[in-house]
Amino acid sequence: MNPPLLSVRGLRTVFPTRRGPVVAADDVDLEIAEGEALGIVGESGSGKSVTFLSVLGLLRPPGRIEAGEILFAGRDLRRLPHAELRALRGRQMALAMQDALSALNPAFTIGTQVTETLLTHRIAPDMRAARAQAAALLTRVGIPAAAERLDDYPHQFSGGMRQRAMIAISLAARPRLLVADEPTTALDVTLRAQVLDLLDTLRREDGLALALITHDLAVVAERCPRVMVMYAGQVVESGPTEAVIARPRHPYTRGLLESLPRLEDPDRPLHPIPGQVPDLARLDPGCRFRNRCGMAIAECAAPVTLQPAGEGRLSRCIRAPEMAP
Amino acid sequence: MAAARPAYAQARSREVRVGVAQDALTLDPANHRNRDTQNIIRNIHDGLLTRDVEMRVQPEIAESWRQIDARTFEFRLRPDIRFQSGDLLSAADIKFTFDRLAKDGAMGGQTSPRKGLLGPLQDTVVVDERTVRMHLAAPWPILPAMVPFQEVVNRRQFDRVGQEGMQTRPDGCGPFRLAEWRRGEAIILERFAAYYGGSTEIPGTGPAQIDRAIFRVIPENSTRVAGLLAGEVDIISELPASAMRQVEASQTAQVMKVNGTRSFFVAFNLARKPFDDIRVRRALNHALDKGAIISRILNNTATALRGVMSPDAFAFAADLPEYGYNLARARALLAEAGVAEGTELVIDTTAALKEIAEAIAALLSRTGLRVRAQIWEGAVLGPMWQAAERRRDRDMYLTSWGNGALDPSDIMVPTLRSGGRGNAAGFSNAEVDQLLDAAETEADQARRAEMYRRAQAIVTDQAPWLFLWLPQDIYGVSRRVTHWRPQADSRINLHRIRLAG
Amino acid sequence: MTASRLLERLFQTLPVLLGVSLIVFLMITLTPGDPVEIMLADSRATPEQAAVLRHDLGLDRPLPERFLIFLGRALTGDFGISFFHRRPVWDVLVERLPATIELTLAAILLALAVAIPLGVAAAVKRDTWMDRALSAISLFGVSLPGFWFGILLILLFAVQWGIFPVGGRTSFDLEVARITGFLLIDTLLAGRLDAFGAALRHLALPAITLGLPTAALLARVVRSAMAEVLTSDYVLFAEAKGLSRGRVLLRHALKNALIPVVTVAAIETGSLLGGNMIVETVFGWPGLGRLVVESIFARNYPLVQAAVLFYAVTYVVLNFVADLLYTGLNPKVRL
Amino acid sequence: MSAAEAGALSPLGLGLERFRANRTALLAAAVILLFVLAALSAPWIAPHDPADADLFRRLQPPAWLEGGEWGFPLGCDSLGRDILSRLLFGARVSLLVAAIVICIAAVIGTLAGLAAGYLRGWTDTLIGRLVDTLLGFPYLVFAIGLMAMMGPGLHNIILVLVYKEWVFSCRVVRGETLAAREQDYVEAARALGAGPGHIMLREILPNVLSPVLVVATFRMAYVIIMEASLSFLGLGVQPPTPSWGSMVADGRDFLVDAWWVSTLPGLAILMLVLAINLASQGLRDAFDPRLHSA
Repeated sequence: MNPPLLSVRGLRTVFPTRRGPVVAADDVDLEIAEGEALGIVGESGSGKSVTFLSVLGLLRPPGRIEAGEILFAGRDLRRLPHAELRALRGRQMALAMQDALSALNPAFTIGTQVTETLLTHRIAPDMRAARAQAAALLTRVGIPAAAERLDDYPHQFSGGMRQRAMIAISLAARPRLLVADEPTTALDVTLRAQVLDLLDTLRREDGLALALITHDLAVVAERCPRVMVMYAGQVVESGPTEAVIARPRHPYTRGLLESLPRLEDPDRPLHPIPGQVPDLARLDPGCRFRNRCGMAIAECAAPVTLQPAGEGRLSRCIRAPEMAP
Repeated sequence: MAAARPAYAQARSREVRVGVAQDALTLDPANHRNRDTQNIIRNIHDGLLTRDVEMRVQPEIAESWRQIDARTFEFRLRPDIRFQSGDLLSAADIKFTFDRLAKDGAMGGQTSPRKGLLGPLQDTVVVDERTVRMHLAAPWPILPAMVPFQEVVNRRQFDRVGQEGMQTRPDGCGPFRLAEWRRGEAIILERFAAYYGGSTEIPGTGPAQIDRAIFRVIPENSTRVAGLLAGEVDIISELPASAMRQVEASQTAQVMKVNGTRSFFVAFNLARKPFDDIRVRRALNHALDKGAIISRILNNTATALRGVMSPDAFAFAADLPEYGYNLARARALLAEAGVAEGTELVIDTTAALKEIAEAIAALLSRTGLRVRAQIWEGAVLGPMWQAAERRRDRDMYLTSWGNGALDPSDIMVPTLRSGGRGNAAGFSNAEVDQLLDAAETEADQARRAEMYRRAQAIVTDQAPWLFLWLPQDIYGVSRRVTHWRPQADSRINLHRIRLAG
Repeated sequence: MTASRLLERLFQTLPVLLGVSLIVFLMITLTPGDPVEIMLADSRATPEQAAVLRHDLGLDRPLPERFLIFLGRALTGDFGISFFHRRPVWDVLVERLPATIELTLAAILLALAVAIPLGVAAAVKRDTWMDRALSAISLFGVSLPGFWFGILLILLFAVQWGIFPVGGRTSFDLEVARITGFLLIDTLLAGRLDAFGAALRHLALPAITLGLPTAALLARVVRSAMAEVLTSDYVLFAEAKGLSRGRVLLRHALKNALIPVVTVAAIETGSLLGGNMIVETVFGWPGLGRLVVESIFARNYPLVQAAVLFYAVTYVVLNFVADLLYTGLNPKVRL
Repeated sequence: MSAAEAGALSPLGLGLERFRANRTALLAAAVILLFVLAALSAPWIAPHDPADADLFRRLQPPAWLEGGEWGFPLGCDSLGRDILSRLLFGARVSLLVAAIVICIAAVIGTLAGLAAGYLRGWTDTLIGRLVDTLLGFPYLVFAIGLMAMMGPGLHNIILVLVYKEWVFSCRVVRGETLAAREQDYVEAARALGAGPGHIMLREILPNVLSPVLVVATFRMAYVIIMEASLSFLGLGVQPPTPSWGSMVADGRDFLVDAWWVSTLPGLAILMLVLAINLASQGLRDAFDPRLHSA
């Protein structure tokens, strides 16, 4: 395998609140190589978005990274001056968001928002060239008559077009890493496949590294060779997607799988995970899932670390071995 | 204060600026009843007669006048007086002016609000180019004292600009002509070079000594004072007594005072208990420590009065007895009259007199009565105290009455004769009525004066008012200003003013 | 905005204008105090003369008739004769308008100029000492009685330090022809920079006094609008593009944050226009507000009626302008 | 925050807890309380009769300045009345006016807003036009006009201020009601056959109270300043009752010679208004649900 393009070690991101600090990402490790796709799965609030906002240096105050190391192409992003980090952002690592309607600025035309990236990173020498490139980009994501629609405002686009335009903006500077935060949730099945195909193509041809944040395990199963499951700020399980889905080694992963409908067995009864995510400001050192876990035992109250669980996988459950079939 | 001279206050050697509280309502001499308006108009227009700083009536446009009989006065005009438009003034202009003032509907279909100031004037007749006669419906010896309140207009100007034009386009024969009227902001006057020179009886004839005179409107007291101290204006009127020290300390300006013509008093509602009892009225006159208010609040800028009249006025009774400050006597009189301790009494007044009213209320409360002040809007209060039925429930009214003519008929008739329009107290005394009526038409000045003195004595004895004081008019004047003095009639005459430096 | 929407808006404003005219008419006629008595105060007028004057002024007619006459004339732009000035109300009003409008605009522009940077700074530095300091300052702005603050400014800046003039609109030695009545424009038309500077200096203190509370209010609006925008996805997305902080803040965020600000500012302009009488009195500013207050006290009915109607029309127009601005700045609402 | 924990507290209780956690707001509330206490106990703690004039103490400086004395700790006004005592008694007027005006205005505004927002139709149109009409009137002109019409006096000042203040709560409540009437709990109540009166007062009202509270406190600050402005124009409370506004207004002629006469009540207004604003900001932070969704 290539040396990883992105390597995160021991990331700890904290939001101070009036009720005490909330550790939104706790001791997160991850790696993504060029041309690789990593799926990140978890409920909202599990820390998956925070982890990657930390990577991109886009944490909103008062949130801040307390510990850890973020290596991108061998450079520690945490030690990089703001200006250099900014130069990387959008150029080498990009973000695609879930809801294009809110991600696109309602007050600017699509054309402006695409060319902005091109001009900022000096990919296009002037406005004329930038507009030509922008039209090409939009065409590439499947927007018809793109050149004429550059001067449209986001609200004049249909939902699917908007989403693709947003992805086109993310990809405008041909980044090496794309963090895609639920990029296709809003799209219908056909468009979803189209966009994901485009990402696959870029991955294969340009060596784009993809971090696909989603709660849709089906998409991960289909598109990402590796997956990482997060719960309450921690990575609870990671490994090759196929193995994780087939044989989960953490009760939470299993719960997630059971709560999802399956294409091959649509009549299977669904089992939503009972209970609620614990208050992140009031955590004890033990397993964070144990209040919802059918397998919880007294020992679960002791600190749990990520342990190898076979097949190149890691699990944060002391009873992982018992879960082997 | 104000050590630095700001750039925009640079020396203006031939321009005088006067800070006044109110803009002129109109520049038509016939169409207002407003002192501030007249102050400005009087610098553009001259009158048939005028008053000097000693308040003596002097000829101005008239060269001389005489009384022909009890109902006829004759005025002889000076020759070669020109209006600012270049028109020559003649007797026809005098007739036009006074007809417009005194005849119903003569002011473009309306009647001049100044008509009342000319009493029984019936007709003005041109005798020749330089002579007019005024015919009165009844004998009225004070006509010459009232004529200085009127200014002469040009009849041809009226033909040119009409009634509406008269409001904004004056053509007078005074020392200044209108350069620009910026409504609400300033009235800018410039020297009228062909001015005939003004009254020959007052030293300093000839055109004005300055090129421009500006009346600037600054309604807020503190701001007006600040303007004087900052050198932006040279004269301010209505300087609050509280700001005198500040002006004196400035070294660039000084305080100038002149006895005013306005008597201040608290009218008792005589129709109402307990004021129907003379002992109560006398008690309150004894109870008020006027001296304290005059020295502490008015900064010694007022003369205590024992009666109605200003000491400067014709027929002033100097020998009236005084209700001296005597709290014990006041209490005794109140007890005698059976007024209970703690009886509540209210002094009505307007916002401008709030401080004084509160001070009077507080000092009167020392008798054991509970006196408080109530502030009203002028538009409500005046009419309320004018009508007997509307003031039925009111107790006392702090007010004043101007006597610009400095003649008792100008103040005693309206305020103390039965049914007088300013008789807020509702005072009615047969002997006083008779004396006032007789004096009104008495041609012998000595006998007239005697009647008025007698009337004053009765009024003071009957005490329909709490007699207060006659305040001085206070002006703040830049030290650059010379040859200017304030006048008792509150005119701001800029004809002879000069500037040093 | 479509033509039908425009018509609808116009139609909606009619009852407002009618209501305002009716209220002011009733208020004024039910108020004790007779203009005739006030005009004849201190004069030796007989009751007959008062009756004549009352008839001249049309005050002897029955109330409903007077209201209808007023309405009918107002529609043709005739507001009657100002009792005191004895001239058409409209002329009197128009003379005073430029001063008031100039002061109001200066105040609102000043308020915006202060509020936008402060509000943005507070929003960006949210929950820091800077945010708290700025919000404390803005609170001071709305907590001061205007007349007191104005006098204080005069004493300090005009009398003590002589930086600004005490009052009035311009220096008398720097005269230019008054073409528009707006001194800032007239001086420039005349090409007189010195006079322009003088007009500006005279405008400074009143505009500060009038604009300060508005600045405080607007700063709050800017702060909250900006704070909301800053948490929006499109700002995050703009940052993710690698745009400079300045570009993100001043273009992406501010343009959206200004939408509510401009709306509020347009409406506030209306309140400033109708609420400047105290500042005008303190600074001797020859504007409409002072005239209206004097007119109320003097029971100068026609002028008060016309002025209130003018204020109501401005209110309606400014609301309309706020709508237009809202639409103009916000492509989403463009129909 | 866990839903279980949040569920244990009512929205009001939750807001109160958040308010308690806000130190600035708490301090502001303490200042307001202090002013209220001072106002209530004025007759007992004031060193002098606030109306007792002694012209020989005219403009006596505060105790810490030359010429001052501790018997009159904050000095005297132009009639030689004790400023401290007047401030204490003035607090009663200023607070009373503000409180009464805001309460009446909030009640009227809330009811009108509920009716307009829930009943819609001609009720809404009528109230909407009325609101527009009142807003189309410049506040000061309106106030001066009404004061002129009704004459001076405390109750008239209150009336004048109420006349327009209710508009602000009305607008807010109308908006909230419009949103609330689409909510499930309202639908449910309607399905159960509850009448409009019941739904407005029992179902919707409790849910719109917090925004009313916030608006009311914000407007309170304006009311205090308005009272001062009316005093400046000579339409304030009647003497000898002192109000802070009239004290500032009456003292302005002495700003140079005796700054304390006008400045001390000015500072009192500033402090009170500041405290009210801070407290209401705290209230808004604590009660506005939109600020807590994230």
